[in-house]
Amino acid sequence: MSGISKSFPGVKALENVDFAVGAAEIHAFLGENGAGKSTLLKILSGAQPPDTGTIEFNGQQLVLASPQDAQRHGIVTIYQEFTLAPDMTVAENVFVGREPGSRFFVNHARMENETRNLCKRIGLDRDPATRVRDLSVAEQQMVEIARALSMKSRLIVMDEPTSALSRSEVEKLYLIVRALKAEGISTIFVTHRLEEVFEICDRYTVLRDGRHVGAGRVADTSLEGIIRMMVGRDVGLLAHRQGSTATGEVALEARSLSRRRKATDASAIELHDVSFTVHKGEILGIAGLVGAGRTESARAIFGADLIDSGEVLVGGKPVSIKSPADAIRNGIGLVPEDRKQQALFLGLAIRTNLSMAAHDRISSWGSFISTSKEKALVEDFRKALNIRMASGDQLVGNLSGGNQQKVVLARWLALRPSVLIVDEPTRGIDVGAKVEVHNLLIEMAKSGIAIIVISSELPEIMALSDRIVTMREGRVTGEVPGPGTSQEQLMTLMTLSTPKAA
Amino acid sequence: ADKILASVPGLSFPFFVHMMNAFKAEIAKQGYEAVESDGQVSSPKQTADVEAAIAQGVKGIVISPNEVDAMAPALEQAVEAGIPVVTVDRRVPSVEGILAHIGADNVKGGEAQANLIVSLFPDGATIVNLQGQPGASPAIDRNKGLHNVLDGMADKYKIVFEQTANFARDKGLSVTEAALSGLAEAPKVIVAANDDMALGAMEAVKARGLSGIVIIGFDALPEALAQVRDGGLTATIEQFPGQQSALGVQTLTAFLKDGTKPAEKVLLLTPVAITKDNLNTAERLGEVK
Amino acid sequence: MTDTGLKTTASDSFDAFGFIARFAPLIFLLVLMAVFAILEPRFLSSINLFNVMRQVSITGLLAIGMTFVILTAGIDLSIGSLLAFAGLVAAAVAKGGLQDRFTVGDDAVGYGWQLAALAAIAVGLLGGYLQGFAITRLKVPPFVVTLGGMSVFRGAALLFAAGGPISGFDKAFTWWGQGKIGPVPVPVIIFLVCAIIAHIVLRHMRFGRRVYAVGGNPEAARLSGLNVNAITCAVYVIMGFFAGLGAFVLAARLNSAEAVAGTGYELTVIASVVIGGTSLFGGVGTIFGTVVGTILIGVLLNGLVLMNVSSYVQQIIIGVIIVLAVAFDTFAKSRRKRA
Amino acid sequence: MTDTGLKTTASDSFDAFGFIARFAPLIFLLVLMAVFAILEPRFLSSINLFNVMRQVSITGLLAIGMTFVILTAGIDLSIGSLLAFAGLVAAAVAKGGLQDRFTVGDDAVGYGWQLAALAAIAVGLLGGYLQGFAITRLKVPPFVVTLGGMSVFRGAALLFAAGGPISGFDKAFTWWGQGKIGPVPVPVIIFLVCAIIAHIVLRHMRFGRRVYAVGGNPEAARLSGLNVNAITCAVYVIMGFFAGLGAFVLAARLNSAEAVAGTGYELTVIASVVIGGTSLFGGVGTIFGTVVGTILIGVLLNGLVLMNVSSYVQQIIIGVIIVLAVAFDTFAKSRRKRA
Ligand SMILES: Nc1ncnc2c1ncn2[C@@H]1O[C@H](COP(=O)(O)OP(=O)(O)OP(=O)(O)O)[C@@H](O)[C@H]1O
Ligand SMILES: Nc1ncnc2c1ncn2[C@@H]1O[C@H](COP(=O)(O)OP(=O)(O)OP(=O)(O)O)[C@@H](O)[C@H]1O
Ligand SMILES: [Mg+2]
Ligand SMILES: [Mg+2]
Repeated sequence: MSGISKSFPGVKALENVDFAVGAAEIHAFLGENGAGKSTLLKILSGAQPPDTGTIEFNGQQLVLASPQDAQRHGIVTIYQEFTLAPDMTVAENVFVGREPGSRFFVNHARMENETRNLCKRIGLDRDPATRVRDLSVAEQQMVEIARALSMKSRLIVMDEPTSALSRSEVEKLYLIVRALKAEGISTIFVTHRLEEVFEICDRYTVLRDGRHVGAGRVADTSLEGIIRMMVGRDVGLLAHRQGSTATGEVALEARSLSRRRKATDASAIELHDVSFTVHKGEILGIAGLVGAGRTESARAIFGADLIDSGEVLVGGKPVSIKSPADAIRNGIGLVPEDRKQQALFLGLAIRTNLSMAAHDRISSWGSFISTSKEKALVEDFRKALNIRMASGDQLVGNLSGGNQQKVVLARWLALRPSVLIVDEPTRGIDVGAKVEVHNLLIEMAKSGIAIIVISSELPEIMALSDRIVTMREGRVTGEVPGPGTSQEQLMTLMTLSTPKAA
Repeated sequence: ADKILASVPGLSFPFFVHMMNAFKAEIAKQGYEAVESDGQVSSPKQTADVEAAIAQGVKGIVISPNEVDAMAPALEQAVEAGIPVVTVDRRVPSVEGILAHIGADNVKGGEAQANLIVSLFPDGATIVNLQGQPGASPAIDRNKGLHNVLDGMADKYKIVFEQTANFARDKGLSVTEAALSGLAEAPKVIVAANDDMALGAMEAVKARGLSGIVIIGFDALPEALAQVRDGGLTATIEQFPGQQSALGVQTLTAFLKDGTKPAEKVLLLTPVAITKDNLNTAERLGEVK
Repeated sequence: MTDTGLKTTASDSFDAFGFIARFAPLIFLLVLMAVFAILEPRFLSSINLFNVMRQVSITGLLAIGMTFVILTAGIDLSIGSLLAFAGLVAAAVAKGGLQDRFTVGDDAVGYGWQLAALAAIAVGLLGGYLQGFAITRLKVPPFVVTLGGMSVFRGAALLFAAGGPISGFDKAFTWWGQGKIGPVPVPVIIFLVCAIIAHIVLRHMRFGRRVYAVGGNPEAARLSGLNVNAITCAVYVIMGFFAGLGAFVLAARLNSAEAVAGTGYELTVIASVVIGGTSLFGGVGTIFGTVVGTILIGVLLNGLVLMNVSSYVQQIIIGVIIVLAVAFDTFAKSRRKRA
Repeated sequence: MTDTGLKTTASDSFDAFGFIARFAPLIFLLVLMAVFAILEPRFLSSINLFNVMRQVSITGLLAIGMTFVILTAGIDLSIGSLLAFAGLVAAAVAKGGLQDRFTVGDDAVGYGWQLAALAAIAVGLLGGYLQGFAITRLKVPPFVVTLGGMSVFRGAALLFAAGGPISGFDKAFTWWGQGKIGPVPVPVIIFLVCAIIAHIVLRHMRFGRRVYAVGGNPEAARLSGLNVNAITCAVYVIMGFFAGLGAFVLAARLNSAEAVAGTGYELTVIASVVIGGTSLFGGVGTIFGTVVGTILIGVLLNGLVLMNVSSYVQQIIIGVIIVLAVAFDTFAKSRRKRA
């Protein structure tokens, strides 16, 4: 691809970008949030036309008018945003638009068989006739991968395939990508987990502000070098806590949270006697593989899902939480794992998004919103969290992922909670922003808030937590101190099937 | 030419289309320009049309109100603005200054249907009554007329089935079908509040292969007249809408031209039941081939 | 897609909840029929049941088309008007013009039912296409486009026939609405044949799967290489086809066509489709459900009339039962939600 | 992080696209008025403009309520029926019962306009609450619940008044529909005052914020601690309030109430709201837009009548213009989309 430019009304997303991928190589495509990676890849996959520039593939000039064109040439894409129809089955999603069968009719049996084989290959243990709605985020990501693999390809484009996966799935994906490489198929790999670049990629290209800023062999560079290219300055990969700020005072205790599988709700994740405590000023990490029940536990504490038994104690006193509103009243906040679906009002202004849970703080005369108080609130957090935005009246949907995440965090901080649960706080966020979010969590803990961090990235959990609780299949399997525990120790606990006292 | 507002309740009904055509023809004949208003079966809409006409400076209004009480305020406004108003078909008694009314009362029409039944079946009969759109004023009035006569002889004339068919032909058909299968014995008479429903009922009766059921419509539409001639329907009620309309316009223009007031403020034409025998009195027989 | 329901049933023991969820509308219909049968034994007479079927056959045809539309998360409010317009055009063709509008019986001159049917369907297809075009090209929501269409087609129908009806067709024409094959009325056969074809198209053909995909997630469908605009437009054309066919059958059944025909059909038809379990948000629904929903509304109307319930009370009962039917379906589905 | 895109809105010169996008409905309205003014100069006479305003004031009141409903991605098809029912109840209260239904003038006995207005509003609130309850508790989609409500309330209205109208109120009652304050008709004042209050509620009050939030992303709203069910239900109660108020004003204006009042209002009102730029998918829209949309439809109806366009052709023109107005709005917004 050469000389690619693309503007959206008011935004110049790409400016004269050149991008080249060799045969049989795994190519890392890097850049901060909003650098223009997805935009370039959408152009490559025919989903959007470029304003200027040309695409050359295997020595042939391509004009891609639609995704079909690209597929015809063997360019297959896994998009960053999920592209599944929730009420269709796994098999139907994998083969949508390319169903096996005769000219007009679909052969359902063949379609499901082929899907079953694909699923086995990538380690997705699900009936192909399951509705996608019933899958977890990670499983949906795997369906996307299965779909890409089901197409005849010469180049596979993967836009952040690992952001929803935990370590073991990532390993399986590595195997597949390497096998493809052996067959001569190239992969473009976008990720914000930079260590992955060094684990699997051959070459890299870095984009900054829609401009090409560097490319080369991965072997010839270092993590620091890549980060400098992306951000334009030096940034650490992870923040490191300077000692614990934990006090001995219990902020929240979960006691024997249980949720049974019901005949009517067969795929919901069970919880078995999940118990843990978190203290004021402490950061508690919860680690586990996909489907371990971490999100489920968090939602249960927050009142987003109802449980069968168990209780939650705040400051030592049992509280009854039947809805998120109850949780908020008791000083508990939750930053959900899916920003776009569960936290943001994309069509509303930053200001409105930020103050949504804190109307009490910005009201005058009872139920009127005071615009000046609200603006002051936004201004406070813009400074405190270093949110990059033009004004509070801007639509939140126009912010980059990292800044969106900060707005969500600000929403909860505005409430001054005593316990804040953050579920995958840095999913899809670039290195620079990730460190900022980490520092923010550390600052919050310092101010006495109890923080529970759920993350599929072990380095993140290990760097932040005072203590780590591990879970598997709805059970707590262990508890270890944060500092000084190795990744291997954690992995062992996360894959344990019977609980073991720490 | 000076403008005259001609307004009818709804131009989606053939009955009122005919009335409107008669208005327009007579208005043109008298040397005026017609402003056409379709009430779309809505009193607020017809009110708005009247108000727009007043703003526009029409010289006179000839109107068949959608609902007599609801149209009173608008006509009151017209009268206050010094615009002469003639009502046709439906009378608005509450407005004092209305120049004249020419009509054939719907209640009288319902009574004519009932009287025909009585004369056809002096010994009594079982009757299926298809009512018009619930709440609409012609539906209410026609039904009232029918009951005025028959309720007094309830022992002889039994209304065995009474349902609305919404003035619509498909409803007339389906409701009659249900009635015929719901009744142990076929009725002697099916009486409908308009011709459309009667024609629907006729198809249902034909489909069941029944004969000898008397079907009575209302409005004397050409299609119904053709059926009366050919035996599909027994009768329909003629209210002389064309004649009413022409008379209404004439009364209005006479006043406009030289201030002639009508001899009678209220002129009622008697509705007539049209059967095969007096088919030639029907106003729109000429449209039937 | 409810294929999910199947698999769970297959394995394990009998999945009662899954079964109820899948057949909720049918169960509701059977209960309703049982109630009517108890209150009014004549309800179950074969002649009455055929009546019901014949009465629902026209809204049923429309409901088949509407299922396609709603599966793509669309809606079509114009069908009643389009039906009236198509019916008048068909009638004019059958009568050879607008002159002899009220001739009765077989002596009518004209072009025969074949051309009349073609004309009705052509008008339907064209109307559907125009609306599909406005929805996909002008990007105006279906609700608005078809609301506009509702007004436009009604106006066109009134204008075309100058407000009056056209009636009196030959036997070959009316056979399509009034005839029988054996004991079964012709419209019922047309309805059921169309339903079976539509079922096959939606279940087993590529096009059908794509309709679900577009309704389930249009952006995903586009990125999967589907021509979303073409599929969306096609769905309104299909709706137009059924409006045209329905217009022809209705004209044949009533032996007349008029400009006010089909008033209010849009809501009855949408209610039928939704009662049958099709989601207004698209992506979920079956033709089987639509057939059940259509019959349910027909049974309701017929049963209440048969029992000679006051028409005022009827309206109240119908409103309540529509809500209850959908509530029952929603409740049954929520019970097995993630199964 | 690229801050591009952001800066353009804040600073820079005048943003023509943004301006057009923001005021697209108003621009469309002004163009339409200019066309009418050229074709028929009397259109701009103050008496005619006041006529238009008075004519739209009742649908305008309903449209204000409907804006709340549509902002939550809901819809209410029952408003016409609820209005008819509330109007009859108010009329019965004003007449002191159902006996003297047609007494004319001031000699009517009864309970005065105050109680009548309260009764109308109470019926509206109750009807709205029942529907809100069914939507939030039974989880039946608003389209279905209010379709049921449409039938139920119409039936109730017919049953309540045995099908007939109730008319003839005292001067104090009819003043609310027929009176003037200075040159301005009372219904216009009621409409505009309500619009201003609604604007303030939506723009500056917590509740308004929450309505947008629920419409924008109900799951996120719930997880932000909002009581989504309560807000959704409240929105239908508000709609009911306006249906009741509209019923009272309409009865006062026509000096009568009838069971068939308000037929078809739901579609006119929804069209007004959508033309005003409110999205049927929720979360986007303003009262200002709704007022403009309402006036646009009123101007259209009035202008065409004034120009003596045949009523059939009128229907065609109205349908086309509704689609064009929304297409223009969509187009204008797509031009600046993310700027
Ligand atoms: N459809 C669109 N309309 C307007 N602006 C857009 C559109 N899509 C992307 N942009 C803008 O283009 C820029 C590049 O976005 P892009 O999605 O390519 O970033 P990215 O590098 O993939 O970021 P991330 O790592 O967060 O996925 C951003 O400023 C974004 O807001
Ligand atoms: N009741 C529910 N409604 C909707 N989504 C749910 C519900 N329960 C769980 N999920 C989703 O299912 C997925 C699995 O949840 P779970 O809590 O078991 O996983 P986890 O340990 O948090 O793993 P991960 O977050 O990595 O998927 C999550 O994405 C969660 O959002
Ligand atoms: Mg991206
Ligand atoms: Mg999770």
